[in-house]
Amino acid sequence: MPLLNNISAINQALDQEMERDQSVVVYGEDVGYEGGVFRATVGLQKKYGEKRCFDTPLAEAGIVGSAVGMAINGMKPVVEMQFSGFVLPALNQIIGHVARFRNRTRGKYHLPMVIRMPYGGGVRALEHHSESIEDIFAQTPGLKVVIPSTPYDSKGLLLAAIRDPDPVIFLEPKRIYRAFKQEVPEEDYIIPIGKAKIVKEGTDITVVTWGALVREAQKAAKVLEEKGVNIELIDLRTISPLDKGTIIDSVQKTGRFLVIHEAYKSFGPGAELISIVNEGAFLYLEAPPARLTGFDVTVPLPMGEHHFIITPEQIVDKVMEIVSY
Amino acid sequence: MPLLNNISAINQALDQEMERDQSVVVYGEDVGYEGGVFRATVGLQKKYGEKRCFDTPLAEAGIVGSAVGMAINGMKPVVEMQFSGFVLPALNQIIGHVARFRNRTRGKYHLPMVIRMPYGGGVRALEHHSESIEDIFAQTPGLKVVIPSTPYDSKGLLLAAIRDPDPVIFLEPKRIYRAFKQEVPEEDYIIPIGKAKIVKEGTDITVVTWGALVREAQKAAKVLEEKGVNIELIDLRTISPLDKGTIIDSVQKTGRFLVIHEAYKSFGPGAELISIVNEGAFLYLEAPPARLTGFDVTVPLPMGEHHFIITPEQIVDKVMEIVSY
Amino acid sequence: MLVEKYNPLEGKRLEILDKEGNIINESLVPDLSDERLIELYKTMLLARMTDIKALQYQRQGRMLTYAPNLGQEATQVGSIAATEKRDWLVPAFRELGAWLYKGVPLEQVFLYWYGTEEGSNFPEDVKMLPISVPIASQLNHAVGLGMASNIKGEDDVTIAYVGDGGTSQGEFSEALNFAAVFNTPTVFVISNNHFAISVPRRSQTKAKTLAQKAVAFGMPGIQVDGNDLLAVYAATKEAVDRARRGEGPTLIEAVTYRLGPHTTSDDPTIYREESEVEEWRGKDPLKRLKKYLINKKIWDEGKEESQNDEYEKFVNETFKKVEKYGLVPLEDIFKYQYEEMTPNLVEQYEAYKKYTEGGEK
Amino acid sequence: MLVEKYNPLEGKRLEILDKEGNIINESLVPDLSDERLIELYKTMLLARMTDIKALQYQRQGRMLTYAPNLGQEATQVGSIAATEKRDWLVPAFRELGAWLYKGVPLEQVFLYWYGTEEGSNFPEDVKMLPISVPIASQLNHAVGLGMASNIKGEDDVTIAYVGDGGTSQGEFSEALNFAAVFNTPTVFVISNNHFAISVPRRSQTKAKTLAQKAVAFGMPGIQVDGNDLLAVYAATKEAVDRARRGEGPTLIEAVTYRLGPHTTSDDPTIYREESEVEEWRGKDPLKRLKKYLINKKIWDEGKEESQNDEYEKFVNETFKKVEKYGLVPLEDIFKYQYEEMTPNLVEQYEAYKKYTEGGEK
Ligand SMILES: Cc1ncc(C[n+]2csc(CCOP(=O)(O)OP(=O)(O)O)c2C)c(N)n1
Ligand SMILES: Cc1ncc(C[n+]2csc(CCOP(=O)(O)OP(=O)(O)O)c2C)c(N)n1
Ligand SMILES: [Mg+2]
Ligand SMILES: [Mg+2]
Repeated sequence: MPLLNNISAINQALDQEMERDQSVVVYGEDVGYEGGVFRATVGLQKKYGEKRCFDTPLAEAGIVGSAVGMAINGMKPVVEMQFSGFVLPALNQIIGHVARFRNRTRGKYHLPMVIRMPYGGGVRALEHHSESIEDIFAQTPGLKVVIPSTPYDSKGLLLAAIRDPDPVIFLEPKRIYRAFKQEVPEEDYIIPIGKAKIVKEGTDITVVTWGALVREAQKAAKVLEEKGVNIELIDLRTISPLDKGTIIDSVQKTGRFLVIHEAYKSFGPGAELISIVNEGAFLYLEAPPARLTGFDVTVPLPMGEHHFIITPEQIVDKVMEIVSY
Repeated sequence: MPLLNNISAINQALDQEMERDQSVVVYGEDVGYEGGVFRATVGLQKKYGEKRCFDTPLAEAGIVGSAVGMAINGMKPVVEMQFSGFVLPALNQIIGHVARFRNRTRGKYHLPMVIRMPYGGGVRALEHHSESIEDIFAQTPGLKVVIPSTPYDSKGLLLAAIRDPDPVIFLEPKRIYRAFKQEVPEEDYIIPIGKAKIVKEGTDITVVTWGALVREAQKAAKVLEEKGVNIELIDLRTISPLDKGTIIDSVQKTGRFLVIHEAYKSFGPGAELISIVNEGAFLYLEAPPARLTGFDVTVPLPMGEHHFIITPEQIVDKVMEIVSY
Repeated sequence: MLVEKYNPLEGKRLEILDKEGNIINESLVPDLSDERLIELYKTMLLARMTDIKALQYQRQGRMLTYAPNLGQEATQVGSIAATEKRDWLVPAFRELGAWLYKGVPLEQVFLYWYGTEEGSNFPEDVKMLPISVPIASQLNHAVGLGMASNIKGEDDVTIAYVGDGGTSQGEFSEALNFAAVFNTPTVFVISNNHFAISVPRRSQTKAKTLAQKAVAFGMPGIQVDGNDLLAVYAATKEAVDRARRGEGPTLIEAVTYRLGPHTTSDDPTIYREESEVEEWRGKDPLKRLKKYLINKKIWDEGKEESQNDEYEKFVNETFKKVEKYGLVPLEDIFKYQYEEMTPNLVEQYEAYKKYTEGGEK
Repeated sequence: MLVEKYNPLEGKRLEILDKEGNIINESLVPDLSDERLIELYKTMLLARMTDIKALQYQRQGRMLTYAPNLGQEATQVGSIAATEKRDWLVPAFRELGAWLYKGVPLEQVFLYWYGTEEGSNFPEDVKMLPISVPIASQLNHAVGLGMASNIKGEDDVTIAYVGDGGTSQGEFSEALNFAAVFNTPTVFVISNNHFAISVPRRSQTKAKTLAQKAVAFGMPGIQVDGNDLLAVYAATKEAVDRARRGEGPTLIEAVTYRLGPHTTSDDPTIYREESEVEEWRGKDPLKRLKKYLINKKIWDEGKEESQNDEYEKFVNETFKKVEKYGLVPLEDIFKYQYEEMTPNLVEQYEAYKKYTEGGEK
């Protein structure tokens, strides 16, 4: 099996799906001729022509809004927002329309479309290039929100997203676009949306995270093992709809819970996870379910970003705090 | 003291503050000549002239974006979004700029501005006219989010918001614009932002809510009293920054917790409250902290809205469930 | 070509029928058979009757919000008539005449305003998008429909509507720009009815015409008398034909007037003079077409009366059916969020069903 | 008036200095003293030196992202030079020449790109907004500044910049529309450098010129040779004067070319031909002004060389200072969210400080 990094896995998924399904079209700013600023769409215009992979004018609402029309008229658009910070001009389309067409028309129209975007920090970037905004999408009924953490998942989840009959927000942790490689099967495969993955079984505490932080948590897990603490690590994979079952089962087993994310703490996604743990495993809890998250401050620019980034050491310390509660 | 409803209290606050402070300007769609579709700004253009109270073209990003410039150049703009559903085109400005100017410039520029908008359901309205989107603002560092529940609070909180040196999102529960009247002092007074109000002291359970649901909870409280259940009812008043102290103190006393809101359940504001209760009062909890919220479905149109609206009966039943846990 | 002869920058406006129903531009009279003319006039009559009755129902407390099309019938019917069944209709929210012509059952129109999502679940073969409440946001959908048509090599045209107020939204410009860049088969119709709720057209933009906004996108633009069915039809027909031939989008500004309130919750006397409304009543698009049809001897007062009686009955009966429709079942508010209800939604739905059925409530 | 003589719809473009540095339009040469000309040229030299050095630092791994202004110096310096100190500057993100002229210390420019918010904390008296990363969203801020000036009765003008790509954003149109409606003293300068990252100008819009977009807002618009400092100055000066007199906003399209990469993370060879770049090098705004100044006998190669030496030293020294600046203290990331830290922020700050100081990390 070829070794791929995340960005090549995404590229391969797009390529194979465009090959398989003529209705898939891929577009956005710099997506066509250049192949994307991160090269996620490289080669696609050459292979499938300008009709199916192309550049657009610089207007995110136009990109998403036109994708709505495309999806209604028989296409499966996979559009790119150059960075998740630039999806904001398209929120009127996403929250106001993309999420609502099926319900608004009681099923007459539905939108098989994917909105891809790099998200998250850790790449020492300019303002608006480091945010984690999964929560805004997750709280919107009608959207699905998917975040891969490995090349294998990137391909399998993206293929699932494109084939999903409902709109999927596909958030790509840009920090790990090229951070590591993994064997990725050439064949077609799908990872189901809505299912979390138990990355590592354990007994002492349930740790839930997603995206780039899965790797950091894995590093922490090793250190913790040496300290005699055995964490159960869950990669959420899908933020919405949440796989409550997997989480609750795990907490019922371990009695302790930590959610880790880079998004802001207050009113962030971790709060929802703590709530469902309360709702589903209250009597099993041996310590308060906890969160390790970004601070409630605008993501700092590079010279201050180190304060904001969550490290394996912090994870270790936080887990130790909870298990010794 | 004159009896005012919520909308007149808001109108009075705007009027008195425009009188007191020449830098206050009020604008938005239909805000000037007509005085607003809900009549919140009625009479202001006549009294203060077209320069200080005026209509704009139909463009929410333009309204909020220009208010940013206004605030930097010495004014205190108080702008209106006609309904909270129509703030979406302005989210790029609000999340991307309004929340960030102070931090971005390390204090060189800050934005004393208020964005008012009617929000919430229960008025049998068209699509996009009934949403509760406090969470999107609450999760954005740099914003304050305020929601009044009475005419007295409407005036006092709005005056505080206008005088606040930081941007305030002022969400007005449109369902109670004219639902009831209350004595409101003519004089100038302020209700501090960031402080919750204990509406009713109690011993059995802490119930937190805000906006239009405070009244419903008060109704429920009466019924519950007859059943021998004494709730402590807290009106949050400010969603962000959260008054954690008041909530945690209360839960430490009562041992039980319910948050009620009309916003969608998953990834909604209630999740944050449950999380802080966990963080601050875990050992005091006698039952899982719970939430009674809107479903995770797009707010239904009028003929289905009754399913979505939270009633005093539901509050009573939910409280009974928790206290008998 | 009309778009060349009627350059909005030269202050020109396409007019064919004057307000007395006389042809002022014989050479431009579009090729519409008598039957077609009657068909279109009848659609206008039905739209008007619906508006009048809806306002009555509302005053009787039987109707929720309603946005009447009154006075704008020629703009809506004249434009949609230039399209074909296979073409797409993308409405703003006030194009009753166009929807009826397109084949939306009146019952659904009422269901929509009555407050149920079923009102937007149009029959299979009606290629119309639902009403779009966020102003101007539907225009990008229209462009996307056309982008898909282009990719598929199909020659369906999309006609999309927006108000004068809507032209100030950023998305208006994004959509027109995309349409021009991707050369989509889109006809944009601005229903310039002089108001965006209380805000008059002159406060919306300093541009002399809305048609000239086309210049910003390198697209042809034309202003027409929106109360003149023939002018609206002629301009739209040319635009539709061009679009179908692959020659790209057009912007049409139809100058009309909203004779009624913005919606049933609006009181227009606050912001405009009765004299202005009176003046526009004189330019009523129905009166003028009626005179033309009577002059042509293909219509008369007797026909008008019996047609109106028929429509009144039809509208009343339809509305009564709608009133019996009743509340939306609980399941429906959960069922259409996704193709399959998520486990979370199933949980919420089941719990609430049990709760309400348990007699606890 | 230039805006009348150079109607973009007639395909006209204002040019004064040809690429050999010869005056082609004597009557339009703006009234700039020799000293002023030298001052402006020097600003261009400093901007260029900064760009060149920054790219070097970046290759040496000493610099994060940087967006060079290379090739666009005349557009930036020529326009800002037509404003006064009391006027507002609202940048996009690539107007180095304008910022330096406006009085932003080079140290802060570097601090910005180096990745700290202090880089946007300009000296008290520099009336410039920070760089705006979300494309075109700064334009509404510019309009708001002008609305406030109007309300206060002050005659400050605001000059705002946007790229060719930025003209496709909805907010571009909203801002220009507001400016025209509220008659704000705003000068909008489009730096049409032919690219939005890899996307060429021709893919951005079907409009022949970007200047003609002004028509959509009932605003004057003019296209100028953006590599000709004199032409840019002349057009901007007229616009600034009009704005100051209360005659409202103007749109100026300056046609220029980005000679360097989009930013240091961009590889332009992927999407454009070297021959095109070469052609534009021939139209270099510095070379051309230099020839003009030499012809005028107020500049020579010797001065050029020593000035460049001085600037090179200055730039190097400034950058070294910036490199010593170090990391942002923890407190700073909390301190500026609100005027006063909220209890929640105090809690987070204190806890983390304790955690890191406790040696646990
Ligand atoms: C984005 C957005 N902002 C505000 C509103 C509230 N609103 C509904 S209709 C309307 C006026 C629309 O004016 P126009 O586009 O001229 O259409 P008309 O009502 O005249 O048909 C406004 C402001 C809305 N629906 N969407
Ligand atoms: C809203 C938004 N979308 C996308 C981006 C990413 N981006 C940064 S610069 C740029 C191109 C800008 O082109 P142009 O406006 O012509 O300015 P130039 O870079 O040529 O100076 C893009 C797409 C952004 N910053 N903001
Ligand atoms: Mg209108
Ligand atoms: Mg450019």
